[in-house]
Amino acid sequence: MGDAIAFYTLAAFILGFAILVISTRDTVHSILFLVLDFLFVAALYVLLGAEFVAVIQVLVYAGGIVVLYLFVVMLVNLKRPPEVYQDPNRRTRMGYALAGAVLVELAAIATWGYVTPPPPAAAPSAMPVTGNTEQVGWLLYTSYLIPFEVASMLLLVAMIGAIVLAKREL
Amino acid sequence: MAAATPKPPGGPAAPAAGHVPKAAPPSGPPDPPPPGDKTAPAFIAGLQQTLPGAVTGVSYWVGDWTIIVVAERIVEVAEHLRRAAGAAFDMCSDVTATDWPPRAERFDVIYCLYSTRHRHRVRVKVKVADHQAIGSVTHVWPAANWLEREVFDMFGVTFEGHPDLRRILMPEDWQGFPQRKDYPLEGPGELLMENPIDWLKLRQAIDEADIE
Amino acid sequence: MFDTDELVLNMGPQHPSTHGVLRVVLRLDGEKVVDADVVIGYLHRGIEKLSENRSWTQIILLTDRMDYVAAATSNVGYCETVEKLMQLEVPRRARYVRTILCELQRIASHCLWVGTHAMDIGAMTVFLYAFRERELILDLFEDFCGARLTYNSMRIGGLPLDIPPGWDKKVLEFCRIMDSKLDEYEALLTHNRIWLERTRGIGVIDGEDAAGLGLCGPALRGSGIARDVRKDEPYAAYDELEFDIPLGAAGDTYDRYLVRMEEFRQSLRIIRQATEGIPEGPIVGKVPRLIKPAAGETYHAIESPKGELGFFIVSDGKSTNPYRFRVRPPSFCNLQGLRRLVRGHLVADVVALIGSLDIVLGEVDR
Amino acid sequence: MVDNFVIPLLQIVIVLNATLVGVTYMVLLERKVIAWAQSRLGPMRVGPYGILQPIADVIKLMIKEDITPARADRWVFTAAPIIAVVPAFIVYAVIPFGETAHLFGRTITLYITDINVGLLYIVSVASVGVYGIILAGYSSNSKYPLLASLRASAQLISYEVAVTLTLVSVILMAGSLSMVSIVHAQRDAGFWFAFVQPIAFGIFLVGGLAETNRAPFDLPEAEQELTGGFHTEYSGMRFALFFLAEYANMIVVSSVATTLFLGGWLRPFPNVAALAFLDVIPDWTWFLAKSFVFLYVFIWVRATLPRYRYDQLMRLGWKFLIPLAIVNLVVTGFVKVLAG
Repeated sequence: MGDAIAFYTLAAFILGFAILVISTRDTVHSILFLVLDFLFVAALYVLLGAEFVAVIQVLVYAGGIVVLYLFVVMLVNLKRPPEVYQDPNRRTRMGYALAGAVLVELAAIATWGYVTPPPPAAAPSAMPVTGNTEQVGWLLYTSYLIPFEVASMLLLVAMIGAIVLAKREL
Repeated sequence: MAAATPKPPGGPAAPAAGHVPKAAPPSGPPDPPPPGDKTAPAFIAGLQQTLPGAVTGVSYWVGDWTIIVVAERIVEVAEHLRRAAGAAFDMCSDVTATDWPPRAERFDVIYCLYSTRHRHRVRVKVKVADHQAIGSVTHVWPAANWLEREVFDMFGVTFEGHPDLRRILMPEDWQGFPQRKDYPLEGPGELLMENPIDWLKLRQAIDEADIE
Repeated sequence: MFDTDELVLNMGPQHPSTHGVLRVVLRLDGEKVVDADVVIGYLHRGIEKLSENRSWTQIILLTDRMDYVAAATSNVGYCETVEKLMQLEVPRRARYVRTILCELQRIASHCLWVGTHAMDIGAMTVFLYAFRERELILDLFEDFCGARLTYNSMRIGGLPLDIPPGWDKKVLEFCRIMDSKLDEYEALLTHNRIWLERTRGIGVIDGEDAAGLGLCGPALRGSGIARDVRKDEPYAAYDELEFDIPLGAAGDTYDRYLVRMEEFRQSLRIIRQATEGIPEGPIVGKVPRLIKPAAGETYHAIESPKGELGFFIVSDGKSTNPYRFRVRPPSFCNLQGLRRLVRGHLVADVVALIGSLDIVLGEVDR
Repeated sequence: MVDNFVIPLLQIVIVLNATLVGVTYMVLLERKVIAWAQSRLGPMRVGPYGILQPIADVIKLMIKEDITPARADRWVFTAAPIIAVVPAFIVYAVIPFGETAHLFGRTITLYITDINVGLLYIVSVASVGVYGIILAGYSSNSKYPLLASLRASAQLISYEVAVTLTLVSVILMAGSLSMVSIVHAQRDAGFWFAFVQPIAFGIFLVGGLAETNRAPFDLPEAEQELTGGFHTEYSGMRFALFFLAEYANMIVVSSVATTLFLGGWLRPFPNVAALAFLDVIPDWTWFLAKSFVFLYVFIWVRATLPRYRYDQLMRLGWKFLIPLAIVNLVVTGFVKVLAG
């Protein structure tokens, strides 16, 4: 019961802030709502008993990535009226179509999850380690080793690309 | 020479009445020629040879040599003095001016030069009339930039070819040239500071008088 | 969409590190200075104009107000110019005391410089150490003339007062203290890695450019040009004393720092020699009761702590005030070099460079 | 009820208040130590030897006029100091000041809580603190704070990487993320981690100075360059909050350094039985004494060193500290694996 109340309260906050993120005119305020959103998502993870993921969520998303967003937004001259940013070639219809597609996809996934029972998760008892952090580590380096390594390679490539783009005269 | 008509200065100069013109202001510096036992340094002779007609006089007083130069040729003279091996004046210590209102060419613009190689000094002087522009020596000595700006600011002497001729010490919108002899020592500036309302009234009165 | 704007940063006239009311309008690309416009005049009091309406002796106290951290030097410079114009002979004793005062003043001014320069770069302890020693010099000046900042300590033709009894002992005692304190400053700065990184290669200017830009004093000697009025055109008693002119090589902020630190030691050397060799005799030469130089003009320069302090004075021979009184302020000419020095450096270097030029706005604006 | 509610609440109240008092007296300590370094006396007027000076300062800051610049982003301007100060204080939840104390027949832990991701919690909360500085600089609508906040965000993010990497080597040594377990690991190992991880210790100290914006890395608030940096436009209580956050962060860094590298509440040489007589001193005293040493070093450094320049600071972080931390981490991992 308590968990349910906490969940729905948090979920309401997350949705509310998400709406504020896209509806606020001031970009910096919008980013601040995004940070709040991330913090509440982290709280949701805590509720699920995943402290490690919660802390990483705060560390990486709220503390790291969004700071860089803020960095960019601060440096862009926002004193110009929003009309300047209106792209006359913007394809509004295509945007709606894409949004619709995503919505359908989400609905499909939700329905699918509802009608089919979840596959048996790797039972915690099957792992030789206990504790949230240790379990995450165990899974990452056993079952999900290849996706993990692929993701890290991808990030490495992205990083090098960013450096090359930013520093033309190396 | 101005010194030929000595006049008693009328007691100690009353500073408060500084803007009252003194009786018979001097009409120019004496610029005494060098005495017989002094021979001008070699670079002055060199200058006279290389640029004939540019030097109108050479003066010597209490150990300082001064070359008086035609206003139109100051840039040539400056370039020569900077380059010539015997002169090599690589430092422009100072650019300043004096105002002698009774004279037709009322300003003396004075360049104090120094050579770090030969360790000698000379002053170059040109006579400039009001509203007459002279060439800027900024390209010869970058140091002259601000110094010429100050002369422009204080005396209103214009320098042609100066990269950035703006007022330097006075505010941008200042009227008049403070170091001129006819500029009062006290005046609206102070009144404006202390009592702006009175100053506005005074100005209105002057404007109305002008219109009538 | 991706064009970048330059940021215009207005530094001053109220800013902790512009040493008074200097204003520098910086155009920045990120933190890099693209261009700088140095705006002065906020402390302009019209000393030149004022002096043309004051009697010859009254001007001495106006010269105090120019370089107010080295007032005695300005006094000496002005008095010597008038003496040159009048061809007055100054007694040897007076010339020796003038030398001591000038050099004490140089140390006091350099103390203020090393303190504020280090403070600008973030080392705040040196600031208080240097002010502690400056206090000792101010005490010496107080003993000599009663004032601590604006001394009015000179008269045309000599000194207003003889040195008080025992003063020379106190000066020698001060030299002894100062020697060890200099090592203290240097221990904190000279070999400090951060200090080296902050000053080496910052604001490099070669000798020829520096001379052309009109830099003078330690700023010019830091670029390796041996130009010191004390040696080249000796005044006071400098021709009778032994001292060296420290020179830099690279012409960067660190060399200017080293030059000034060595000047501390050379000044102490001069003071020691002069104090031990003060001759007996009168302190004022034969000065006419009414000071009224014959018509004529002259330019005379002395080496102030900041550089070549020149006076160009025109007398019309008739009135008791100068017809034209012009100061060639060393800070003004040094400050002119700032624009050239800061280009391409970072905002943090701007304050280091302002400190390295050692300006006093009272003198820049007059 | 008492165990689950009253005692934690009491712990929180005590820790918060102790921190507040600690911060105010930290300011006095700093002024005094720097004054002595500079052959001055420091504050002497308020109370004997100036010991009431912090109280006077707090009162002054509280009653000063609180100014919001006309064109500031009002909401963000108000929120920024709060965002800066909250993370600085909630970090104290996981810092172990000691092991346990016996009071009124109860055994009370000398830490508010011990979560199994304690160290990560500290790092992540501290990373949120940077928002306070960035937003303060942005919302002031003034150029000096803006430059300062750009410097601050770059500096904090860069040094966070180096600091976190050193923490990972400590985690490898201890095998746990929990602060209490890390101290226990040092007790069981019989040595402080500072002795086996000297490089990590050094990097942590340098990074700690940078993370708390202390000299010689105090670029975001470099008075001589940026007229006060990100809090140029702040006054009164809101300025005091930034002040509070900075000093609270200093205490946090000292406490974390003590816990990770100097054995937390352990006495020196915890496994040498001959020194057992030292156990009469309560364990939290050791903790406070060790933290005090760090705080003193922070002040000492400030009195001695000039300030780095922005690009030099970044170069030091990216080209020296981070590679060194990575090498240290790899070596630690190898040694750990080889030693079994």
